[in-house]
Amino acid sequence: MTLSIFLIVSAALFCIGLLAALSRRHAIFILIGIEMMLAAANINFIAFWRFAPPTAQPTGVMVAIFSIAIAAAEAAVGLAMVIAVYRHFRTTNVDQLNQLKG
Amino acid sequence: MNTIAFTIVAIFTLTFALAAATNPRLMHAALSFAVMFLAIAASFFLLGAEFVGLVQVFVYVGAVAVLIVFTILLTRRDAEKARGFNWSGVVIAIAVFAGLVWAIMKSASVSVAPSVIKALTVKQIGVALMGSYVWPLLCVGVLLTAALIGALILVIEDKRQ
Amino acid sequence: MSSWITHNVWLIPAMPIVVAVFILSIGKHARMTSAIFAVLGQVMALAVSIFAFAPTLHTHGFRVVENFTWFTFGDQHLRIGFVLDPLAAAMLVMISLVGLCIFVFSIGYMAEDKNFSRFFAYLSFFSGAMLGVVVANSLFLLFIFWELVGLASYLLIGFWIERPSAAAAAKKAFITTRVGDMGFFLGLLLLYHVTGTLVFYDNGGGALEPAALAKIGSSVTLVALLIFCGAVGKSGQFPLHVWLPDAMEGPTPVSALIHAATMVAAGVFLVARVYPIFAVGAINGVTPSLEVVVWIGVVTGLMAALIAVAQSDIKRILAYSTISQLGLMMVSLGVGGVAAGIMHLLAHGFFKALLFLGAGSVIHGLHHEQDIRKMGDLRHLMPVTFATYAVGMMALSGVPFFFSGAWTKEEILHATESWPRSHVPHYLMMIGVVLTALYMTRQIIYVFFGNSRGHANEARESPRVMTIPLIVLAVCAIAFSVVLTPAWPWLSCYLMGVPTFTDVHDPSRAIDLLLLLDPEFTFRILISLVLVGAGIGFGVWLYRRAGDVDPLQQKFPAPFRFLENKMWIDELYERTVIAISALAARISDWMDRNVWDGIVRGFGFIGQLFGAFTTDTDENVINAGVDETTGGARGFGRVMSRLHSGQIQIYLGAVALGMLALLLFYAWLT
Amino acid sequence: MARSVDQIFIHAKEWLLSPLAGRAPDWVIQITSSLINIAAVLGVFLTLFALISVLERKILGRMQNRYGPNRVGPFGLLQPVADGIKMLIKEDIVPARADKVVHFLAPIVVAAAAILALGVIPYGRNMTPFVIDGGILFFFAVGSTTELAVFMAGWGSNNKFSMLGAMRAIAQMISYELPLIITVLPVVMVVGSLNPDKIVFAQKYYSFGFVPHWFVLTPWGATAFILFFVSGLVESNRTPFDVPEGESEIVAGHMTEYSGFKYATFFMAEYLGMFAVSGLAVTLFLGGWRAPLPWLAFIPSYAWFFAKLSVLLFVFIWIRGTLPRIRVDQMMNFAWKFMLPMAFTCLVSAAVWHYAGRRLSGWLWSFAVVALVYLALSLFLDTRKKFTPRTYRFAE
Repeated sequence: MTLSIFLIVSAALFCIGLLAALSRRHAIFILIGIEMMLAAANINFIAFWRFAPPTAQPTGVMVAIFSIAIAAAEAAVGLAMVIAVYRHFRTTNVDQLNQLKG
Repeated sequence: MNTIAFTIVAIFTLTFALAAATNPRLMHAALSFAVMFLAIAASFFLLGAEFVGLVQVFVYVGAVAVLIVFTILLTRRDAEKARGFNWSGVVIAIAVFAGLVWAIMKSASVSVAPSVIKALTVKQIGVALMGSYVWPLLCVGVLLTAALIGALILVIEDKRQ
Repeated sequence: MSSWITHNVWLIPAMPIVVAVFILSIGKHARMTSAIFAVLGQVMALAVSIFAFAPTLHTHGFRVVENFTWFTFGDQHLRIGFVLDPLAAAMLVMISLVGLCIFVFSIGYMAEDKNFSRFFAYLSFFSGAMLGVVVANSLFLLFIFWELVGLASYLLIGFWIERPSAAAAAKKAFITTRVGDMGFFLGLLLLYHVTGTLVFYDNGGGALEPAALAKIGSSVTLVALLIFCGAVGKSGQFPLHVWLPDAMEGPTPVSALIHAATMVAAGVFLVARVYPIFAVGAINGVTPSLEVVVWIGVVTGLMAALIAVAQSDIKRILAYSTISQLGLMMVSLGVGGVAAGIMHLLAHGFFKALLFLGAGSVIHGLHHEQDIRKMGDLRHLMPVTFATYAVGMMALSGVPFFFSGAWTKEEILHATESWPRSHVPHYLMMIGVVLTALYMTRQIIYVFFGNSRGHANEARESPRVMTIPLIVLAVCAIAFSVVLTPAWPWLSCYLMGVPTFTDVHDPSRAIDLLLLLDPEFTFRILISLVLVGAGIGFGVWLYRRAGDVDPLQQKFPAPFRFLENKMWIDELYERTVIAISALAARISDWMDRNVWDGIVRGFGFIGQLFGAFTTDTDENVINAGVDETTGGARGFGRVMSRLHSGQIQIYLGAVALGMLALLLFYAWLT
Repeated sequence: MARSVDQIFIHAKEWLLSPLAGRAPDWVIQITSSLINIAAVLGVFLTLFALISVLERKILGRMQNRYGPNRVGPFGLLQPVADGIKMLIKEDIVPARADKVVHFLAPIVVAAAAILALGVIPYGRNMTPFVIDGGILFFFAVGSTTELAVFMAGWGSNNKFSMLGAMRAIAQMISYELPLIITVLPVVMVVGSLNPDKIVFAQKYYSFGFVPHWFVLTPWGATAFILFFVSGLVESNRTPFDVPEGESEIVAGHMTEYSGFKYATFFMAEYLGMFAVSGLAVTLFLGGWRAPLPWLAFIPSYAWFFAKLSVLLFVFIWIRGTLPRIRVDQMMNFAWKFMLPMAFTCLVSAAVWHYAGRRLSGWLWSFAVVALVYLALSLFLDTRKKFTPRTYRFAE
């Protein structure tokens, strides 16, 4: 049970998150993808905290906690936006939401 | 540390993540997303950070999953339409994964055995939070309030119409 | 009363000038009033001069000075003033008297002229200026009046402006005198620089007083010679005499007044006035500047006399005679006979004016005919003119005893004889006297004797208004000699400011007739008698049967033509000075046109060049460059905008790829 | 003697584990011990569920001056067996275009959540099935999954009523989850740990010889207990707040399309939820397995725990029998405008109580704070809200 395995699992999770964000057309899936990526990052933090030599302050854990809090806030705002976009454009299909094109 | 437990949990996480990413049915994807977070929490338990696991479950499964599901509900009209699935995303994801794995494999210092560590108690976390991390805690508090109020304003329907 | 006049001597020049201004202002048609006023002005001037002359008789070395500061400039004070001394007083009387006669004469002479009043304005303006020259106590004030005199002569010579020859003559006169005046002005500046003051007599501080003279030191010769240039220019001495014969273009009274009596005399008067400067450092009366004066005088006198013999125009003969006489005066001043020179100047003023007016009445009678070869046998037709003209001729040629010219000429020859440097001037002057007698007899014979030629027979006697001045002048010419005889050397002593011989020893024997019998004196009279007699006799013998063609011309045609053409001096100047100045003008014009203008145009060209250069660089370098970059920027912009497709997932994919690239780069690095 | 009786179950467990102790690897032992614990918990609570289901009907009957079910077995005590068999026999109908997977999973998740919550509560001295440092947090974390499960149920049955019921249930549970957690905070703050054993341990002293240090006896403790209890009612969708499956309105809420065994699981999950909440209430406020009086300590700890539990359950049932159902918006207002502020005041008064030295003066001060806020809220909360015209919004 070495750290690298944890890292590989989190990398895999990260890539799956990326896959979700990149390939799914639905707006919500992008958010889900992002949440996955964040979760992968958390796993890394905790893994490094766990495998690294013990330190006075549980910094890894702290960062993980804060990142969870922030991710939650981000998810909330993201979903609110998706709803607002849906109300305005009547679609959540990401391809059609390209009004910001240059 | 029991590798078996870890492998099971890892498998669970990845399968449900894949399900969440690729499941054509929206609701199933959202639910598998929630289950995936349960699995992740389990992996945190294995890593000895119960508190984080619990918080993870509490926040993600309890709140975010519900939010996602509600959002799906609110935007149900076009949920049924079959959505395309562009494969370039997949290619990029695989490439990135390969890159990361290469990076991990390359750095020797990473493959180290878990250090003996006494269980992390909630008290320690409390002390740390209130001690040197009190400032970030306040900021996160403010951030969360602001975010939620913002989300509310975004979504609230104007009753005056 | 008289003391008041000595202190207000400036009134004398002021009156004629005021009258001149008044005449000019009352317009052209008030002919008679202008004439009356002019004459009145002259009479007033004469009266005041006489009143001023009286007090100067009592004391010896009389001098009253009235100085004041004209203006101060920083710490320099320009002082000018008026002086009354025997020299000035005598000149004042002579000028005003001669002026008056000429004014009266010109009333008749200019009767038919349409610019009658303007003529009289100029005449009175001239006489005022001349009087000013005489009484000026400061070289600077003298220079001012000197210039006014020059201006007046220009206006009068060129009075008949419609005749081109008159205008040219006026211009020539003015320019030639200006050349002399330049030298005078430089002298004035140098004097001021050296002595610090220009006033002649300033109770001790004046330029002519010993203190200042000591200060002049080494540059005295230079100062004297420069001032002498002015005199040469104005009095028509050798190099600058060419303008005088041409000045005859003006009306005859003008010639009489200006070119006989007054203006030409100004040069001699100037030398006399500034004599102390010339005489500084004299070794038994000889200084370098005086030597120069002598030789210039000798050359002028001899040359003019020779030319006069070959002239055919009545007025030109008199003009050259004036030049010759002035040369004589310069010689007398040069050799130290200042009183003799001044006395000759005064006498000459009278009889030369007389001759000119006589010539004027002849011309008037012959309806403006001036060529003596077309005159003759006028003694019966114009008896008064003939008589007065004969008196003038006798005085000029120096017939002894009764005529003023003789005595002064005598004095001058006596002075040149005693000149220590050399006796050459003495002998040359004797020849001069002979030649003078010769050309005067030639002229009188041609005009009044012999058979009448041309329209001579229609001549009529001039009106009384013209003959009276002639008579007055004739009387003066004769009476003046009384004062000039050595027997009663009153005038010379008066002029020199020296007590007469008799006053000192025996006041009772004021007049010493016995002196006449003195053996040394009689020898001098005998010599002059011989010279004049030879001149007149040769002249009578030569010209008695003279026809149209001049006998001398028959005998010596080449030298005669040489003299008749005024020794080609005019042509010489034409080729040299004028040619040079023309050349200089052309050169400067060329320089200006090509060199300076070229330089300016060159700069202009450079400017144009630079302008052209900047425009086309701006055109195709900068603009083109800017267009390129903007085009490139727009192109790049378009490319980038396509990249921004608005698809979120593309962005995320790009991010991922970017990360991958970094990873690869990192891999490549390690 | 009392000790041995008290620890009887623990010794039983060790006895069971003894054959494995020597030989098997330790993870096997761990698993078997946790299995034993799970079996014990399930056994106890399923029997309790059965008992309570019938008792509830009998008590309700009694309250309504009638007998409850008394046909099946003596005094109707075998009624649950009958119901069980009925449930199992009934046909399990699954709606045609329902989301089969979600429909099937929903009851399982709900039951699992409830059972997990039970695993953390200390039933007696050393009788906490799973000792987790953040036990309380675990309880709530698991509690929060029930909302998702309810939603799955509502969504899975593809029925408007069930969907609507699910929405209501979730809204209700989310709104009351906040007060539920915040009321627990003072106890955790005072005790200084999230571990239920420590909390029970902190309540073991007696002041003046006979007054136990139960948190419920402190002013903030009392208010917190009441608030906690009410929130518990709402969490488990019990009577006054059983709006989701209000029979008269929307059939059975999110459980409409369920029948047969799935409905039984839902039913069971509901009761287990109730047991969990009241169990936690007992641990936090009523001194857990502590005897009320020092000299009563001889009675085994689990006895005390289950006594207190049964008291609370009786209250549950009692409330069910007496209070009418509350309208949804009233419930929401009550949650956000009354419960939340009061919960925060508990927190403040607990702080005042702690810093005033935990003695009598502290008691008075904290009482003053709570009373003050209660009065302020009751005055200013204008419950007679003038109702704006109701606007009906239908799901698009």
